[in-house]
Amino acid sequence: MMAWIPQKALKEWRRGLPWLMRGGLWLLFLAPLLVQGYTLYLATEAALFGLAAVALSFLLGHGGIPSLGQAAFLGLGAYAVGLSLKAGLPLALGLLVAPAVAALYALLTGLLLFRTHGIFVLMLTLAFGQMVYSVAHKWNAVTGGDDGLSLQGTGLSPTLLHLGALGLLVLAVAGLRLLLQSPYGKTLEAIRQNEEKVRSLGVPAFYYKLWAYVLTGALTGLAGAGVALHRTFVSPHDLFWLTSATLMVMVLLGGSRGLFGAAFGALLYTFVQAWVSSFTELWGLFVGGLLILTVLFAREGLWPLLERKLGGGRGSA
Amino acid sequence: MALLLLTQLLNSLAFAMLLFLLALGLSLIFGVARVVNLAHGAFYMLGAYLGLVLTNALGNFWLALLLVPLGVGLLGVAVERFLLRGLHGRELEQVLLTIGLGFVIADLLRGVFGAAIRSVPPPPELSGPLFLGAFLYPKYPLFVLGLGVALFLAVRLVLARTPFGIQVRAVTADPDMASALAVPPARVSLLTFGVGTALAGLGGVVGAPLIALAPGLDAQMTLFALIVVVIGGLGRIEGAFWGALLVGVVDGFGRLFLPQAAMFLIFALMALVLALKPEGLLGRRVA
Amino acid sequence: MEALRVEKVSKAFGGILALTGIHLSVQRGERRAVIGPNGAGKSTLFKVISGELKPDQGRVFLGGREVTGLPQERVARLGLGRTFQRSSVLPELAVWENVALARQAATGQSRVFHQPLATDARVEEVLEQVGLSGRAEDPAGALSHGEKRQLEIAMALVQDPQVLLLDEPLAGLSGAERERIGQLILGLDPGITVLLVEHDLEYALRFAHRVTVLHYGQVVAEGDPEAVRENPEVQEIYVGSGGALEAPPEDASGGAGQETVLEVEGLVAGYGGMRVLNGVHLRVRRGEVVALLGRNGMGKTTLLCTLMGLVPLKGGEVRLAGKPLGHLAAHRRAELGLALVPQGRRMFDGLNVEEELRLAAWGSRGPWTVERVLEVFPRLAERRKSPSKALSGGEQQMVAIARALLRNPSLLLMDEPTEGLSPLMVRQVAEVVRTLKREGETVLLAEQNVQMALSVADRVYILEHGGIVWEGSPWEATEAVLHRYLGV
Amino acid sequence: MGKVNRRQLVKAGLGLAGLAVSSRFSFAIAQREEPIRIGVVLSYSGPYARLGQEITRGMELYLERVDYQAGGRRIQLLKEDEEADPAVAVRKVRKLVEQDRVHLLAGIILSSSAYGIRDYVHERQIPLVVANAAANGITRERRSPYIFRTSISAWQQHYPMGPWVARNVGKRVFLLALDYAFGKEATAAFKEGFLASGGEPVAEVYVPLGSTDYSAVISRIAAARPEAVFAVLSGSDAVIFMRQFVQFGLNRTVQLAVSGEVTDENVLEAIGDAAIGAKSGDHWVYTLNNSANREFIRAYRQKYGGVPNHFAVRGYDAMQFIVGALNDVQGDVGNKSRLLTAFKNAKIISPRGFVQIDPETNNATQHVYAREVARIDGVLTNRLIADLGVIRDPGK
Repeated sequence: MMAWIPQKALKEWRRGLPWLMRGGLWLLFLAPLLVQGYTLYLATEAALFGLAAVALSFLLGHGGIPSLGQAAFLGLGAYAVGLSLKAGLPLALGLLVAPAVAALYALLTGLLLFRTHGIFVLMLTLAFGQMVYSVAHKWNAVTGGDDGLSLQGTGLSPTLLHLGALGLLVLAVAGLRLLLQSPYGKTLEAIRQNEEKVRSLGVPAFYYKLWAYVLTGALTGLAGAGVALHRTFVSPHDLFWLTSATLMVMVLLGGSRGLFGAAFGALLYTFVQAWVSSFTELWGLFVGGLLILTVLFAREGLWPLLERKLGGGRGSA
Repeated sequence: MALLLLTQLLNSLAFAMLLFLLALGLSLIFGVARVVNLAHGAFYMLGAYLGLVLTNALGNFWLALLLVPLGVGLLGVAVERFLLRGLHGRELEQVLLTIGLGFVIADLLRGVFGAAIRSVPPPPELSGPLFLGAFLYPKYPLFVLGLGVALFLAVRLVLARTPFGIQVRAVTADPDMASALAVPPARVSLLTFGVGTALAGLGGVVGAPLIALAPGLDAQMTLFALIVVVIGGLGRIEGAFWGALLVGVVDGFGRLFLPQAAMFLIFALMALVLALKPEGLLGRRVA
Repeated sequence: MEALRVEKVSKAFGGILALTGIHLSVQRGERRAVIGPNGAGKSTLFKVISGELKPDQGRVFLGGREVTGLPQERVARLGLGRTFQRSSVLPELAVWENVALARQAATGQSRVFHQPLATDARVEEVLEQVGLSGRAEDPAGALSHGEKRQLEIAMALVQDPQVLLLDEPLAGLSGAERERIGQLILGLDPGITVLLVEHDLEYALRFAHRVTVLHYGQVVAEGDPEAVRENPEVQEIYVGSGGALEAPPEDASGGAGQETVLEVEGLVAGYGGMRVLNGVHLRVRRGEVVALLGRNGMGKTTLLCTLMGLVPLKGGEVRLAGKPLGHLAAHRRAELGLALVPQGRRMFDGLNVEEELRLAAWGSRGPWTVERVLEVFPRLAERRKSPSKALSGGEQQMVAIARALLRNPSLLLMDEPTEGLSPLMVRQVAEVVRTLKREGETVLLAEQNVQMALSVADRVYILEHGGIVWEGSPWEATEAVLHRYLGV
Repeated sequence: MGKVNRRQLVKAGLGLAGLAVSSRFSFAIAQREEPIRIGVVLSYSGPYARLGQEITRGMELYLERVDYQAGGRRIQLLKEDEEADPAVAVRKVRKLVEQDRVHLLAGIILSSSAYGIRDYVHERQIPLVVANAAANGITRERRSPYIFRTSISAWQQHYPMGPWVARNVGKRVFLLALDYAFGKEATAAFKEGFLASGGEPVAEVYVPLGSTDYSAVISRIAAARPEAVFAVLSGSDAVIFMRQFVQFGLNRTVQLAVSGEVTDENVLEAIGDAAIGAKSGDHWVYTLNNSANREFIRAYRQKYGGVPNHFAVRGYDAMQFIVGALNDVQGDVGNKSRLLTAFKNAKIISPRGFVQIDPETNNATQHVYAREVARIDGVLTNRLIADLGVIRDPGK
């Protein structure tokens, strides 16, 4: 299907794909046959958040750029598709507009963002993210403010949405893993390891980071569009920084390197969270506790741990 | 109109001083312990609820004002000692840990105190308005204003004159060299974390009567404090002070003239500062 | 054809002038060594040329094209290759990936997205040339220190630079590695213009066509290696000034008692995987001034920092007044009576002179008080309210010494107190050390200004390649030093 | 990869399948006992947690009265947290419908949640009884035959206040509302009646939801010197506004004529005596002298202590409607059209007086009262000052 991908890369990708992931993938693709209704709904949600988490994992684990503002991309994508549909544009166009808007935002903020480094980047992404949140929240005329934006009549069946979301996720993971093998991806990893050195080799690190950020933005924006179609509703709450923190939890829980971990983390988190929040309204306690435990005791995340325990893939990272 | 502007200026300044209390703690902690404490707003909430409980139990706001920061500070010390120290030098992990901690504290508070809005009356002696001829203004914000300025001067004095203050500044500048001069950086860092969280707790006690106490305030306060230090410059108390004033005034007048866009104005201010001076208005360039 | 031209470049850091009006012209294909004592401005010069630092004044031309103020990645793309003082590789990538990345950065193929990073003939060739073919698949982080240097050189070479800057490529290497990498550099393609900063003067002089000598941020001599070697001014710079040797005292043990203050046995230390010190033995007795000599990069600073507890001890033992220090933290050592006058003085940003002194005096008891220190350093009394960072180099040094004295230490560790100071200031520092000696203080003095060190020392150690290679009295030391430093 | 891995794969697959089976299994058991499952979606966390709690209290209070029985079947409540987030509401509603197979839905604090779930509920044909969300649209342009509102619409609650305030409180009024749909609709409704009666708004200010500081607004009120302030605020916003209003001493010169939300008993508890004298319009008053109200207050006091409030009434009445309709159809929830007809024709004797569903809009037609904050029997609550009549939402 992707003729331009050299055979070697494809082989590499297959080799790196542990049985656990393959088994999981089959299950997820077959999910519409096995389960319906709410479970399928959650599975689709997990796939969409998986896409956003994978993008963050690419940015954080491989690009070394800590972002606590991913909710902005998600929200921009969601509003973009919602408003496009409201304006009567065809869905396909809306699905193009969403990542484009998120990428544009990434470009504009990135130009400011990468003037600083490290923890400052984290704080700035957070601040910019909250800025988008406050705009979405207050700009009633366009976003519907606190009342949100209802999407009507997208006519997408849950099965189609699920397969679409999952397909996107798989494409994103495959594409990003290939990208990480390419000179661009390796250079990005090199910048994370030693930016000064890479710059002294003649690489304009600023632009490499910027493009990684823009790419992440586009992917997350696409995920956001998916979430909007999936829920048929866009709420400014999704832009609040807790969503960014949640994505961070998903990534760290699964493991920030190798991208599989992030997808796994999103799946795990979505189901556990849905389950826990039926029992108690104190689920922040649960998310927070999980975050603390992960940081203290499972630095690599659960996916590498699982892989080692169960055998199979030889180091997917 | 002039009266309106004056009233709003005082309002803004009072809120600015509350922000200063928070930003000061955040800034001190970052300077010495190198931790961006995103649980800061949660410590604020903790202080506010403890203040409420103590004020009711002891029947004395002033005693609560004294005891609560102590308690919150002790908790801060414990957090530094048992959770953060093991992650020394790993900024990202520390930040994530404080995020988690913030969620946990906020949710525990909700579990214990419920989600109802609590409003704490100011102490009787500061209740109600002050009449200045035709001009009428509540006493409590004036108290907050005075407290903030006094604290700013006091902290400056402490940092400038006392051995502990000089040690704090030395550790901020060069922890290794400080330790070669017999200053124990770990202990200074621990104490500073305690002082920083105590300031957040104090902010909670002081802030509760000024603005109400409701779930979700923790994230809001953390964010405000963060914006203030980003604008003012991280790790400098002057930065926290002037940054808080700037944010307070922009927020206050923004609310007055463009209520819907107030928060957006603050972020725009921040983006502007960053574009022109990434290290903050009074910040030093960070390598 | 001029490959590199530096015109009237100046650069200051706070109150300290690192470069003042440097001129440099390097012809295509030339081998140029830039030498000079520590703090002379060599690294700053390299940073200015490579674009890492912007000069305050002056211009830099690369192959006739002005590159002043361009970001370093642009300068690199214009043909400037560079290795760093501390080896700097990409630890998580494979060795060949390091080189291939460098290659593609130079050929502009880094922006390829759709196919994996691949090796090519040139990459293989360079790996072969530097002798890393066998380790191509290993992650760079797993290489030994010497191999990392080789890799770094390979990364520079594969870019086919017009001009190559090598910043102390032999620093911190052991004998065999030194030999291997020395040969590698000597064997570089004669078409590449090479600038070398190296403290191993013998090697530098052997390598270079021409030599530039920097001192106090200025070019003090330039010429072919022989002329520079014979230049008395250069010899003076290296051996230093600061006063004549005193006549040997009647009693060879001097005024020093026999009580041992510091005892170091088999000390091993380094950074990360890099071993800088490999079994150092020395002792210091009460009331003695012991000089620790050695060229730069031989581990003097590492030794003093290890003694102070700022660099972890990896082996051996250190005893202060008979008490083993083990892995005590620096502040505990300070409480036990160690004080450090650090290299580079390390003033605290934001503190003024008085605060620096009060910080040090806090909790310390003994003859040295702030008042007394200010009597000894009247200049500091005048400037007590000035921010310490804004002081001149000499004044900062006074603060650093005063700070250490205020700890009332049983042993004072002084690390390069004359670095970057004018001859007048050097003499003042020497005078201070002599005063301390008269007061009965015990001092371990690491110095590259040999003359100054010898004029105050009771005993001398020479540190080379991570170990003590010579021990003796000051009046025997000059010859040993000249031989070891300059190969004279 | 080998045999072992395939076996593990199969195991994992079985596990997941097992999960799906077990949830259906539990469903099968449930059906034998045949309780009627009502999914309740309310905010139990976030800024509206107190509302969710009070509505739930009211619901349970009524269900206890009928012993959790309706139409001969047991009633089971399945509560889910709306988290004050419409996206969550959507997810929780789907969970209740698809996983827990509820027969009916009730609750919904936020109008945005109501809009968010509207299409889903409509398409799945699950009857929903809205017990709080007040946006007019829910029973106007976006109404659905499956959605009933037993609480009140923003228009209904605030329109009658306009003429009353103009006549009894003052003509120069400062309008203040939260910047979201409810605030805007409420203000628009008030203005409609107020302008028609010769009122003169001196300013109209909207503030963002969840403000921590109202001093800017209060400064403007002080500068504008109106006779009264009409405010539509809820939750923490109401508390903060009221407290600062008193702190600034404005209660000495300016009257308050506000939405019932602002002087809700929960809010009053937090404000204290400073609120005494504030007037408001609402569909329930503590001092309403009817037997249903007396019975409700007695039961509430007995079970929970303290003063009830209009949220508890809304929960109580939502269940009263549901139980009434279920009784009408003898518990046959499978017959949707009968059930919907029963809802449309429902009339109840509520603590707030006589309430009936308007079959055209599915919205409750009811009395609206003018009230005043007072201390009664030692507790802070509202007392009745005027009955503004029976109000029906026009439905467009």
